Amino acid sequence: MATRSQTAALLLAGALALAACGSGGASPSPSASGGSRTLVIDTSFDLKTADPGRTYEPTGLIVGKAVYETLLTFDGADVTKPVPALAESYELSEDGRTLTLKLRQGATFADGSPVTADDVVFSLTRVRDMKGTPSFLLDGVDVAKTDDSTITLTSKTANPTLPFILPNPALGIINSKLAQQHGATTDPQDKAEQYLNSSSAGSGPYQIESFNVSSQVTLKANPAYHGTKPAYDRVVIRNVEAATQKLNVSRGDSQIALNLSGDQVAGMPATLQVTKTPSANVIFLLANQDSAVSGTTTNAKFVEAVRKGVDYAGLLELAGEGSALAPGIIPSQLLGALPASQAPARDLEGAKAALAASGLGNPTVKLEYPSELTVNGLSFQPLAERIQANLKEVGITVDLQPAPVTTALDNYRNGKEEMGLWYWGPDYPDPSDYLLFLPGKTVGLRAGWKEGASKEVEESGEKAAAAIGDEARTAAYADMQNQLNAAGPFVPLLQPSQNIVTAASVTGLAYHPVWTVDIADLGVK
Amino acid sequence: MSLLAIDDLVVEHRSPGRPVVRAVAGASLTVAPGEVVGLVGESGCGKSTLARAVCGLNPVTNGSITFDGEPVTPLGLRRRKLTGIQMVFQDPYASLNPRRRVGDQIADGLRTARDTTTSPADLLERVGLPREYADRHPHEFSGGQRQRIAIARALAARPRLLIGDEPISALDASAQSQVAALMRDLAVESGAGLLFISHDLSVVRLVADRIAVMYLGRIVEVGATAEVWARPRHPYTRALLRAVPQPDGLGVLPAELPGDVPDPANPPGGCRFHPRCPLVMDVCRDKDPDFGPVACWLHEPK
Amino acid sequence: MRRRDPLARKGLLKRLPVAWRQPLAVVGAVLAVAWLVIALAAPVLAPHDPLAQDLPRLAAPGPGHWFGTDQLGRDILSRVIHGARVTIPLTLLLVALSVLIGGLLGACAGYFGRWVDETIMRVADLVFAFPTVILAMVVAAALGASLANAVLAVLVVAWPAYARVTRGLVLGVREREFVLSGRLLGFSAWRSLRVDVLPNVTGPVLVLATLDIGTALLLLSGLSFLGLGAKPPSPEWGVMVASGVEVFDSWWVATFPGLAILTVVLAFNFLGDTLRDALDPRTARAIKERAL
Amino acid sequence: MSDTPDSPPPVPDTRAGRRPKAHPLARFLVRRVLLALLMAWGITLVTFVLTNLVPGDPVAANLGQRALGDPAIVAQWRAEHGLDQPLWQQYLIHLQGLLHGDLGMSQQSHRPVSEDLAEFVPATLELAGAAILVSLVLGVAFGVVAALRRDRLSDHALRVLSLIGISVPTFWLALVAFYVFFYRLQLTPGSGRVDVALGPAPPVTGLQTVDALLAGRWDIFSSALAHLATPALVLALYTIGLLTRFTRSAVLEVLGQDYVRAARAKGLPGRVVLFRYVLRSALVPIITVAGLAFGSLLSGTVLVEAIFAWPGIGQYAYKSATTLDLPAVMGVGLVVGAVYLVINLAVDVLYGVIDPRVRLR
Amino acid sequence: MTLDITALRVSIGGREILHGVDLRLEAGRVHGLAGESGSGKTMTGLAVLGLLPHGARASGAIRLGDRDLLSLPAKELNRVRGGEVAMVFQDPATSLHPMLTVGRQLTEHMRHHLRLGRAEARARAVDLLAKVRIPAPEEAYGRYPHQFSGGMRQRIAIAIALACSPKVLIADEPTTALDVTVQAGVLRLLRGLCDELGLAVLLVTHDLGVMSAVADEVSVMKDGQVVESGPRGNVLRTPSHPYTRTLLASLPTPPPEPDSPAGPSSGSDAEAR
Repeated sequence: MATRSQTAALLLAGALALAACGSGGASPSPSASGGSRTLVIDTSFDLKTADPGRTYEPTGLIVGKAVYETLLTFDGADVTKPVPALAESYELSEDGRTLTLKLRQGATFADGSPVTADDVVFSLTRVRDMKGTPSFLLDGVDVAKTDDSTITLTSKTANPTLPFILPNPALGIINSKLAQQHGATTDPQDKAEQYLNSSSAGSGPYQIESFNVSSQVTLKANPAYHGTKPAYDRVVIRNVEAATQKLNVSRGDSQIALNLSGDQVAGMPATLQVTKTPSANVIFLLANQDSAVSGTTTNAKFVEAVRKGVDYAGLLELAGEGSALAPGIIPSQLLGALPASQAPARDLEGAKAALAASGLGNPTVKLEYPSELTVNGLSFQPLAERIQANLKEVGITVDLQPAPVTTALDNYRNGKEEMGLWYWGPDYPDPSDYLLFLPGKTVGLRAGWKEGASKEVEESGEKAAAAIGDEARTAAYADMQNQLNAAGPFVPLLQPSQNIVTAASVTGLAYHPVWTVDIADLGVK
Repeated sequence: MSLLAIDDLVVEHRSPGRPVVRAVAGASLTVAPGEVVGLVGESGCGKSTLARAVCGLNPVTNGSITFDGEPVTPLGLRRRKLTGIQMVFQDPYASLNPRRRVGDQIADGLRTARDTTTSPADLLERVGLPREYADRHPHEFSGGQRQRIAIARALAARPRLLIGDEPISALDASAQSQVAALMRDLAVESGAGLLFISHDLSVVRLVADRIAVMYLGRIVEVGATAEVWARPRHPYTRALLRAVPQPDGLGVLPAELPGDVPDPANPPGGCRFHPRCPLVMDVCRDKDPDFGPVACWLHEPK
Repeated sequence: MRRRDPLARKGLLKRLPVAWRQPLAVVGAVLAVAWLVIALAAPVLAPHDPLAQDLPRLAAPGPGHWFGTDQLGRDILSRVIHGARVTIPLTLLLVALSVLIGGLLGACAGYFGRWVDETIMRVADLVFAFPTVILAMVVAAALGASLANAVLAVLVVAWPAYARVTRGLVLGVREREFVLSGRLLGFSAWRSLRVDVLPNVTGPVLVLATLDIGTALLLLSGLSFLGLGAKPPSPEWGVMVASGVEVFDSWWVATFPGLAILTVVLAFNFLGDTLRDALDPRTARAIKERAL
Repeated sequence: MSDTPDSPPPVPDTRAGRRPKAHPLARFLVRRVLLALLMAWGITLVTFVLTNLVPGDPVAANLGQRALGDPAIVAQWRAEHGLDQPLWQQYLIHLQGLLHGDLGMSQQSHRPVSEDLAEFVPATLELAGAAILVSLVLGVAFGVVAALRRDRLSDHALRVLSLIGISVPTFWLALVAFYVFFYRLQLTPGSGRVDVALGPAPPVTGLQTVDALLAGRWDIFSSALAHLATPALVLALYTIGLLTRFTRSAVLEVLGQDYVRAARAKGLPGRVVLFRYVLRSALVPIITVAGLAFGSLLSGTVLVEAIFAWPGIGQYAYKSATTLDLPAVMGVGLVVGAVYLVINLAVDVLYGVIDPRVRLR
Repeated sequence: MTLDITALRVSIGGREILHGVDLRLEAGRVHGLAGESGSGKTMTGLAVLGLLPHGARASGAIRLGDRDLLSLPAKELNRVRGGEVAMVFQDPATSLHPMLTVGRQLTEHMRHHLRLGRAEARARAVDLLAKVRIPAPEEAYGRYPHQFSGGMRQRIAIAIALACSPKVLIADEPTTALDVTVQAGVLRLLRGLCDELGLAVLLVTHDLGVMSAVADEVSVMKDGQVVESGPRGNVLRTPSHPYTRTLLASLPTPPPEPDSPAGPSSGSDAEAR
């Protein structure tokens, strides 16, 4: 009996080990698979919906780009010039108020019906009037059909950015008949979201096979696609933590990992391709200018002390290779960005002097930031901790206040944060988006920066908004940023690198500042 | 006048999902000061329930219990004023608080009696234990010693009625008689009445002035000890006495009483003993002999 | 032959010397004492400032930084050492509070019965119906992330266990004959609870508490791991493991704080387990059924 | 045996059957269901109160940065989710929905909570189910071995191992397991429930393994099993430790019982005594603990799912809690509470199956 | 067949609790083993079947015929247990498995030892139940122990012990947990079976009354040793060892008086029907 039970114990242990190993051995190699080609993309989901009229999150834009077509698009990663898509040509009127687009013939939706001018009008009107998240893109833009192949977009004021806005996947054209059958309307009563989350009504290269905002999105090739067939028949986009993305892609369990931080791509096997591009996201500090919120951060010398006290190089090191310092609030890809030569540098002595000049003694400030948010795989956590350590050397005590995005965002939005660590990604690839940082504007108000708080900055902003022509605009926006850096409550820190790791078999990957990746562009080696 | 008067006592146990059990089903009994009453019966007959009811530990369903002319109230959350009744329980290992010195526990009894002259050691001495044991903890004592300490604690409160609920059944045979005799002597000495409950007839015979025999919630026979022992009248009492094997070395097999004690939740009609009674008559099946001192149709009082 | 009184079999303390002879208990005691010493002497023991970001980033373990450095260039050894000051006292506080609150409520429920019992135990059931982590998560999210709130959140889910166990034990003791004897001697309910009942349930409850220190620490660090507990740059172990997830290639970042948690929990589990064995089997079972 | 020596003898024999009152089982069930309903109500109340204590605003969590600047959009969203009503009314609305089987819409997924749950619950049940299965098999086996080999080396080794099992932080172990087995040794498959190339089996039960079998897809089945193995084992480790220790003491206790001694005195072979006499009795407490353990497994999934990217209710709960998605959190609470109640009920029923004393009462 | 216990020593955890016990059981005779709690009488009974508690060691010899049970291999000892030597325990409430039917507990070892078929075993079991006077044995076969009263359970336990026609029966305090009126029946049954089947019975009891009623030989144990042994009449009426004398003296009942109520049944020894 005694020996028998001992044997039993041994057998059990053995069986367990076998089960563990056996299960591993049983797993088939994921990349090679039969007749159809499957592409697996791992990313940290920021996804709320597949309804183009409501989507405005990075993952949603990837999906939108694959499933829907827009009137205009960008060629590869070049965002300086919109190119035709569903519209074969476009023309902006002299006064910049009217944009006329000619529709391409022969484009069809997934159900085979042609893409018509009515679909375009319906789709764009729906986005504008449904009051979904992206409706601001078309604020004040009138959409009209001139004839069956001509659309005119009319704005109240000059709107030279409109061609840059139209490529946004949120402005994808939906099959209006199909959508209306499922509750689509052009007012807030629209009920089509659920339908659009389960199947697609677009003309893009892919269709939605399954859609889940928290785990996985599966796309399948659209058989009725009028353009070139995409290389992959099936695309699985999985919600995976950055660390796991790295494991998966290095094991060949996935082919693309989108959100790896600088540290994570550091030791990648040579068999994988690593693309490091500074993203268009700019991470910045804000110091609240509302005296009701803080008596410390409203002190201009304090802001200067922070600006000089941050160890930019150290932060860049945290962000990893491929990241870039942000000389101004406008990211390097866009027109009007400040040159890298103006990148900020630490001036510890200057910071101490500024703090001394502020008369604050040894101030303590609260720094709020979203604890679990990552931008391009870079977590805010180490950045905040590093800033805390930097400012401690200056003599400023920083009390870190991480909060779930929800709570943090609430304070941020209401301008209640004493100091905040956030990022801004362009809504559309044009510097005019950054006018929001001016006093009294959306982001300015979040820093408690009320209208009239800084005449010079506001004036420079007005000039930038009014400037026409690339050269003039570049100069005006540069001036605006210099003004901001001198007198504003924002301390631009860096543009984290968008590190994309792909398997050797995947070709044609290019980071895109608006939709991250165009899946249909990807090829197989 | 009797010290304790139990009149037509009914005690029911209720537990969810089970039928109501009438543990005591109309029992009457008295104890006089200085008197030792032995209550005997087999397990499940309700004798312990009766004892607990007398102490107020079980709620009374019907009937009355009066102590010194005052009704006994059930023990609630409030401090008990009635300390004239004390009890010695069955399990010597559970009757003392393992965390306290025995002297302290005896002192509780003295405090109850407002006795400032006696010391716990005195009481230990009275129950036949060395005085210095007062500083010890219960786990240092044997079962018999613990039972002595429990008696000392109960007596310290100067009760006028002492109840022993099977106080010796957990002890070794050699300790049983001694403890029983001690309990009797101390009770009688202090002028208190003693209700001594046991299933062991031979011990009861040794200590009791009167014996009450209980069967299935009823007291079936009461009488002076010698009388009951010599001339048991109820057939159950007879069977009980005849079933006790004698250590006489003669190899006499005790007499068997066929059948089992019925379920108290569902007692037989008529006389409760009739299904097992060797002398059963027709009347026994129909009518309940609810009279005393012998509740049997053979001994109906004229 | 006869059932012996489980509470009476010598005091728990008297049995300890035998228990100590168990190797597990010795290992547990050594580990626990070692961690307590580390917690007390952290500033002396730690080679670096746990917050200073002055070492090379993500350096592998080696001379000068035996546990390696994290992504901010902090010495992990020093952080692990200082972590003992964050985690251990709070865990002890948490368990003490759970015992106090749960024990008192349970004792009241058990002793007074009726509606007191019903109310307290139904609330406890309600808490039990939630998986602990999820409820703690909701509480922590609702109150905002901080270690104090995490303690509160775990407290919310931890007290019913003690309430249940204490209630069960009190129910058992309440009907014991020495308690009844006391009541017959004229003890008030309160005195009876204080003198006769509570001293006889504290032993088992304290053993349970020892066993629970580990569980509580796991829960607390788990919440911190999820970002619902300690705030950076506090060297809390769960937070450190979480930061190691991002750079798991640098295995040392997550491994050492994880081992710290493991050893502390192990220490208390070894101790508690031995203590429980020293208890009477019936009482031990009553505890074990809930020791989850 | 009993504390009151005169308590009625245990003879609820033939006569007990005569009474034609309400069947005790029926009464038991009715009481159970009423209690369950009360608990369910309590759960809705608790989650509602908790999620409304939150300083944050769900609007901020669920609308993009840009949209938040537009009061019209915010108001629209609030109205859409009934957040413009007073609190008690929101609660009533929610309760009303519940009564009609409507758990409301999740604010983050924009889908009915019931749909979300239908998707995530099976994944977690599969994971937790596999874990409890593994725990039961291994835990009981180890526990029995330890008890039979009491005080020998194998007993001590199992004791130390089981103590380690209950001391390892699950989230850390998951990480270590993932790093070692998946990344370094490349033994186990990666995240998710099944190989993406194979795709999920046609959904019937939502349990990948079962669905694969139903569809006759062995490739999917083995892939699902392989994906399940590591997270389930990681999740199970704690429970294995727990059950090992518990089984050991339960078996030891039963081994000391008279009826086991009596069975051995009858000369029955050791394995008959073990399986028929010892395990049968030991199973009753083991089942209780296993039932409770299942509850704690559900907790463990929150930590494990995140690391293994397992699309289950744990991740959903975490996300719902941090984004203050009230309907979702309540949905999770209800489901988990329901699972708890069902398990309790199942444990009770199992008692009856195993123990005739319970059945025949 | 006789069972000879010679120089039996048992120690648990290094502490010796039996210091050389000698006992001899003979067919058709009841050997009573008396003593107070802790005297080692139960251990002696358990040692015969190798059922000593965990960590116990036994030395000496227990001879059954020409075999020494102490040195028998486990497999053969199992054949002896239940088959040749059977045991009845103190409390029938705990010695019957509460979750198995009476029939199952009755037939299991029969089928194992005697290699009986299901139907045969069942028939034999029902006979046995009838033999120990369980009413409605057919019905009783399918019931669970808790559905019987204490006395009935002990009868069932006796039936189980007798199922494989053993030669030796060890009865460890078989009536201690029973009421006196029930005890009488069980004692009569035991005595009857002993006489009828020629069993060698070891009756362990602390109750000298019980001892006097059924035992032929009596041994008295104290602190792990047999202090006195001999025929019932001698030991109980003219004890030679002082301990036996104190035991008898401490009993509450003085020697029988002429008006002993036990009178009517005296003389009629074995009334096993």
